Amino acid sequence: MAGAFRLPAAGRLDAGRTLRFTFDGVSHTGLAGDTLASALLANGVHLVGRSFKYHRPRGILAAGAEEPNALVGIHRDAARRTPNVRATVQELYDGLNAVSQNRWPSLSFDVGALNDLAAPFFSAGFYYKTFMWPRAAWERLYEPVIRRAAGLGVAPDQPDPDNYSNRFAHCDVLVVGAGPAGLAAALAAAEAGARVILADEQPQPGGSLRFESGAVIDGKPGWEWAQETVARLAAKDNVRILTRTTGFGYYAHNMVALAERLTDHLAAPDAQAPRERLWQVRAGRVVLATGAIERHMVFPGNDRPGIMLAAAGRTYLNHYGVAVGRRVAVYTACDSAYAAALDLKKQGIAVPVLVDARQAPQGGLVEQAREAGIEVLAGHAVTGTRGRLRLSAIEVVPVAGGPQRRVEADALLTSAGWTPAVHLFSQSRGKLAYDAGTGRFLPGTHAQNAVCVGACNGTTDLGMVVEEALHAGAEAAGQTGAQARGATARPEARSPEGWSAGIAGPAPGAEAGKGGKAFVDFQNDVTAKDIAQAVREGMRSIEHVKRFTTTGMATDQGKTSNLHALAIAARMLDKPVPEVGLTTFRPPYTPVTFGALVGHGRGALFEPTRRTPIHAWAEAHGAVFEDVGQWKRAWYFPKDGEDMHAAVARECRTVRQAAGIFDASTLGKIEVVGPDAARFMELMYTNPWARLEVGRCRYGIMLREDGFIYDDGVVGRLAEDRFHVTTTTGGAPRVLHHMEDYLQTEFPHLKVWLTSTTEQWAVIAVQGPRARDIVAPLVEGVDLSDAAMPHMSVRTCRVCGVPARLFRISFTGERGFEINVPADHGLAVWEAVWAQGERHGAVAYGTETMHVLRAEKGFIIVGQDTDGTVTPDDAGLAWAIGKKKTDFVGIRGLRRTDLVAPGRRQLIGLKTLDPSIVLEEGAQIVADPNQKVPMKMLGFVTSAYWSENCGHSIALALVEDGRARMGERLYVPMPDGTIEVEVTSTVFFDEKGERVHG
Amino acid sequence: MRKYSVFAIAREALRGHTGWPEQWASPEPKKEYDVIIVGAGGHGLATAYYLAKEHGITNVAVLEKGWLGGGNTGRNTTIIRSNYLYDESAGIYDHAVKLWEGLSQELNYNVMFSQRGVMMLAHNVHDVQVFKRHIHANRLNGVDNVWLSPQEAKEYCPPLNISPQARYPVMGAALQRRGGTARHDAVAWGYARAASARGVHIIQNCAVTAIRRGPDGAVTGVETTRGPIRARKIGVVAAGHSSVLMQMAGVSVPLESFPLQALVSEPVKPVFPCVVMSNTVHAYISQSDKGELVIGAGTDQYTSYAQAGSLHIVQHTLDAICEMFPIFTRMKMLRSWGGTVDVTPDRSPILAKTPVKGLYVNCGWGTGGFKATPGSGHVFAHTIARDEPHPINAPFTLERFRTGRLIDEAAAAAVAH
Amino acid sequence: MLLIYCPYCEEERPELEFRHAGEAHIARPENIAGISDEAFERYFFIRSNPKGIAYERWRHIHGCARFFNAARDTVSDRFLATYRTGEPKPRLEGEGQ
Amino acid sequence: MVEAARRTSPLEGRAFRGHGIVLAPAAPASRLSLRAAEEALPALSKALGLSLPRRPKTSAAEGGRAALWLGPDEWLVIDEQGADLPALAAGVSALHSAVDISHRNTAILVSGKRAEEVLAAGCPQDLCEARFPVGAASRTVFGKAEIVLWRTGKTVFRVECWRSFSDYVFSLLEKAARETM
Repeated sequence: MAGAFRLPAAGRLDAGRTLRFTFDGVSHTGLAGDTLASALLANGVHLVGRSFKYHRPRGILAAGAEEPNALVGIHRDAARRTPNVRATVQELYDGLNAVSQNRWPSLSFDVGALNDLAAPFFSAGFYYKTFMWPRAAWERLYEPVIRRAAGLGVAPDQPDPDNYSNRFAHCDVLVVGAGPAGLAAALAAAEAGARVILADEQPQPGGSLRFESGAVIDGKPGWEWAQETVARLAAKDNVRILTRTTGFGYYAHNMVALAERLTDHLAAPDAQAPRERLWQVRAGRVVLATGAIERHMVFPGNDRPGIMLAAAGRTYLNHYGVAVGRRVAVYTACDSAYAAALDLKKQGIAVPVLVDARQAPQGGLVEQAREAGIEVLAGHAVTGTRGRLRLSAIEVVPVAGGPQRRVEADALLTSAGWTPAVHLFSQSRGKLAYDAGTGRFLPGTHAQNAVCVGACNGTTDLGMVVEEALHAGAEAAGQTGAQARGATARPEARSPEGWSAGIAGPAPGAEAGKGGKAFVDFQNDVTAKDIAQAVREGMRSIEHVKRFTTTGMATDQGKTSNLHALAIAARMLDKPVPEVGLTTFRPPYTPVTFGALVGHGRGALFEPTRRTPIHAWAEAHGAVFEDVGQWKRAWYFPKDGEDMHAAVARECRTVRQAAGIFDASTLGKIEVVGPDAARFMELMYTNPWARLEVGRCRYGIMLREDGFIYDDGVVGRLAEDRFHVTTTTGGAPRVLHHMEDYLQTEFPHLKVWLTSTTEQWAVIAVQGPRARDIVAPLVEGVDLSDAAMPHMSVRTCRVCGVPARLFRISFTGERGFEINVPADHGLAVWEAVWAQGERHGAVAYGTETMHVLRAEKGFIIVGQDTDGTVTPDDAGLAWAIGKKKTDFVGIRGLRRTDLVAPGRRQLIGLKTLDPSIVLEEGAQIVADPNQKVPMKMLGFVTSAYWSENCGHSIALALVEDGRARMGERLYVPMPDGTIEVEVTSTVFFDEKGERVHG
Repeated sequence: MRKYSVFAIAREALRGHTGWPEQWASPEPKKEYDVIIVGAGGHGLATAYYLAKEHGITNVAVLEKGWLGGGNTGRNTTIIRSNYLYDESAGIYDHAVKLWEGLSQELNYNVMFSQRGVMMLAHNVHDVQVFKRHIHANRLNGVDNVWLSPQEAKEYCPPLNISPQARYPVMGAALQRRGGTARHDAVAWGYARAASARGVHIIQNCAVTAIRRGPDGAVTGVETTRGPIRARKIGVVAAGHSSVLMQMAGVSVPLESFPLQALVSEPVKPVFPCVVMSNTVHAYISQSDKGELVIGAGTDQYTSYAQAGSLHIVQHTLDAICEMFPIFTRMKMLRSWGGTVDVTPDRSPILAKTPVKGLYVNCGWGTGGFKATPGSGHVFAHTIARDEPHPINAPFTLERFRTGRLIDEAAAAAVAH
Repeated sequence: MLLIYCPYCEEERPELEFRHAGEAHIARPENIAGISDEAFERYFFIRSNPKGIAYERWRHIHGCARFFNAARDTVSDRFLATYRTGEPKPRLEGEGQ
Repeated sequence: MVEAARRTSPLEGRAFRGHGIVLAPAAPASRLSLRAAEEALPALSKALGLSLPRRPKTSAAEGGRAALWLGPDEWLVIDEQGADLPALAAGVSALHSAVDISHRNTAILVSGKRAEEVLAAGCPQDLCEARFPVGAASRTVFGKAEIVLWRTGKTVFRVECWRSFSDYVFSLLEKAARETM
């Protein structure tokens, strides 16, 4: 027998399939199909956790996702430790290892429980009123202590080795919840031919039929009907059934997010199998069949282990075959708990008393209970409980007053009524309506294409539930125009139980008892008195009450407690419940693993890593890479023993002495084609384009409409109606988007089309005095002489036998070529160029050398030497603005008052007086280094390098009125001393610019 | 105002905490006030408090359409820092940090300001350049901000993944040690209590439906859902709803309102000692006193007042969080929510007089307004009381969009928060 | 994630395929070079940012790549209409509420 | 004269075969990004030897050549035999833009009875046969990459993407394919 409290004649589990598990190191035996909670209860273990604030001993309250108390850590292995797992949801597997949380040194003896003795001090919001003196003590003393005391479980300390997954899904009808209502709705929708997804959080659908022993549907016991219906649905190809799947978020436009748990119930999951999967379902219509959640009774001492919800006790009995005690008392304010008492009695468990807060309960179940010999104490209250780590007795008094009676009991089932689970409905932005008659918030006006059925809709009679659900399912399918397939079932249902009635707030007669704290929110230790105190302190909105007391903010998000808190506040304020407000429900319905939300997006799949066709060669030749946007670019190519500085110095030197080869494939490329191509270019760039000859290139500057530099690049004209535009690496997508924006919405009359060709071409830059010698043997059909193909020209030709676009351009100031070949040929052409290069003493160089060489020539890098607040004139590029142009994007922005005012920061060069000092990029520049803080800063260093070719450091900087300061001495105050600099031209090497022409 | 202290708590403990007075009064609105503040968020309440305390103007009403502190004050991720690039920004945010440092004592309300340090991660060469520019500018402005190597960053925040194999390896970090977090609700409540004690009327569930102007164009009062209220000076501090309110006075503003989401995990024992922000992968995270990981997501791409955003925005943020902190994949999202943030074209606020006499506006804080709360309220009170800006908020004009004198933190730094 | 009807693809597509592109019906001034600072400010910076029906631009960037316009209620995020670039604002029921 | 440089496909050597799913790089093909207004369609159709589709989310295929509707004035033309597509378009005088993108894109063939479901790991469109029938083609997203998805058979899809995204796209497909549902 798996546990002393397992009943041989009860439950649906197979007694032959035993599983071993441990809790806090103690071994126990459970059955396949158990949850951790049912298995613990079967072994007589009720004490499973400690509360957040007072560290009070806590047991199992519920049998499902609403559980506030029974949170444990599940330790599968060192890297798979999951904190705050609800024992009521965790399915048992062989070898499961669970540990209790928030206690030290042990669960039964927890030093933190001293807090309980000091409880009078720890009233709601006490921390706002103290810990302020002395000032420094908050951070040094009080806060660390509070933090250590707070928190529940322990976060994992190793990376998670498990997989997670994502699926997008679409359906005509999504049914959330597979209790009687959800099953009936899904059945009707499926038989009407709709594409149906049915999701349920339990491993087996059935919902309330798990415990509702008297239910009969289609002439069969409810549970049996549920399993048959599931099988019938599963056989259809238009239905997908997702079990262990929680609908946790209802988003805009009928997107519902589901979290499916795939391996947490398995003893030895397949390593490839995802642990959880996120389903993002777009549904035509959503049927919410999310049921209702039972509320506990609020009375003094209501948190002792052994006290649980009536339906939970019944679930453990009827489904798991577990008795939650030997003598189980019941305390209720509604009918459904009577059924629990009857079921217990039928299994031979003593029910010493059934306490009903109502004065004169009536009806079939009440009569049956009396007939079964259960002592029903109507109009009574439980005013206290006894027992240290487990309930031993309850104290009962008449509501009207009278002698107290003590009843021995090792468990107490309570029910204050049922709260419709309107969470998803509310998330869908539907408006809730308060039904004063039954004291419930029910779905009111829908905001999306959804319908609520069953208990979440406030329907409590099983017959009506099924009828309403069948209708909703058929109607949902009808909306989508589905064609009926197969016979249509119209099962009838009945159950002796009713779920109506109940109370919110403290039980009558139990409010002022001396029997201890009456908890509203168990996990966060919020009592009825705390709520009352918050209201007294001026908290009039339920949101204030919540935040001040933290009620409803624990991991269960107040599923069993919110209505109680609201009722107490309403009573205190003497206002109707809806006027105090109801917190808007936000996703998720129950906590969702980060991993499920991340899905596949981890590690290599976190974001695409873009590599050029030449990447493999660079890797094989020892390149160090840098991230530029999503691209990996070769940064530098260290040889044996070289550090970055040495490698870059060598690369820089060699390019200017011989040649260098550089992978420029990541540069953005856009082909601009059409008879109006030049007109379009005139509008998008500051430069004039109309007269650019075919075969020639021009450096272009693109502005935003506000006049600031947006991008730059060399543009070649391939034909009258065709331009080959290049952009910065990072700018490629946004430049194309920006161009398309203007083309489609502002200049749609222009006959021109834009095509991204960034990845069509591999680009190999060959730069340096020997560049032509290297390139020449590989090129067919082009005269490469300076006269025939001068600097800033482009030719279509063949290189290494493949079609190519050959540019004579230079970002280094040396004679240079950029070979564009179709990308699949890039690697082979690179290797051919490299082979030629080696003969001429060339190096392969990376982005760092590219940066140094261009800085030696004063060429800017957009995004480094400009920052979104720099105009062409600021950057010394006023020459690139077509003076006669009457329109281009940015023309007006450029002329705004502040953009033409004196004192703007202008790009200049800086030389350090000590030539060996390399400034730090981002360092600030001042005129007077001895002024007091805050200092007046004139500008900052945008680029700074050691220039091997100049023999001194170089820098570019944006400095207030910079161009008027040539030769001026300025200062760069650093933490360890001030660096003196001189303002210079931005060109440091080959000032006359002769080398580029050969 | 009855003083809060450990002795007061002990006294109350003896009588079951039944003797605490209301933290703030809930009076019926009067017909007229000297100043009306529209919006009882942190900024609005702070403005009212400083009007009363620093300028002796106590005949003030703070009108709130919902419950006080219920907008972005109660929905943000509570990050406080001042390591902004431009002198103007550093000025106002550091003014705020200095006020934060004594705020609990000033208000006699523990706002739990915790200078746990705010660390901003650099993931590429460009980030390094940008952060160093900040660090140097901050140092010369007297604002603390230091550079950390990846190893130093890991020591400061042990869960951080600094593996060079990460998709975007950490190349270093900028750390402002004086930065940190505070308890957002306590800020609103503390200011509300202190302002109320000085005579300010806080009127909740009172939506402004119109702003009235006299024949000379100057404001004369407001219409509300609780009747008309007169005032010669009106300060609009309505965050995401600023456009709507300013339209009531006929003033167009350069604002757009976007949904911004945040989330918390289930509470766990202390595991995360500071605040970490990453702009490249876009996420920010800290751990609250309760033990929840508090995580800020990005804005949705479209304007909205729905106070709700899309799941994929949250997913992107968690992608980044789990990439930077791979130990958190098994943690669970407990709660997520949305706010409506008002964003200006240069991502800097507007704290200024308006073309309408008697109308003042404090808006455009985007995703980062919480940190400025005390400083913003302090200088806005000055602006209203003196009818001229305090030197600290003088640059944050409405006119700057006409002249081009923007304070473009976003463009300059690609840093939003 | 919104579901957006693309007037070019003639069906609803998930938001992941789209990019929002700001307020609609703000035409770039014909003679932009000659307008005042105030007019430039109105064109480039001032936005109506309505709480209610917003006219806005979207681009089906990962679909047909077209820009188009939409009318959307910024309180409910419900789309009232989407229409092609260049078409006038549609007349909507309930507008102005 | 040098020997014509060899081709290296970005997905060389990649393949996956699992339960109900096969992933394979497509053979190199020539591709054209074709842009044209309505008036030019007859001439272009004639030159290309197929009827350029005019309905959204459709394609036209003829022999080893296909034209996929991507936008109201945009087609992706694919020729599996590697025909010189720009040359064919060059002969058309009607207004259009033809840009060779043979190497910009690469393609992955996703086939098997799980193809739809594996693609649903990253593609948010409804891919059921009723909504995305054989012949349907659309630019869309797959995870964090843009793709062009073309259903060439009941259980066969061609996924076109830019070459530098192909590693990501293939890896994500493979990750999804390895999961048993």
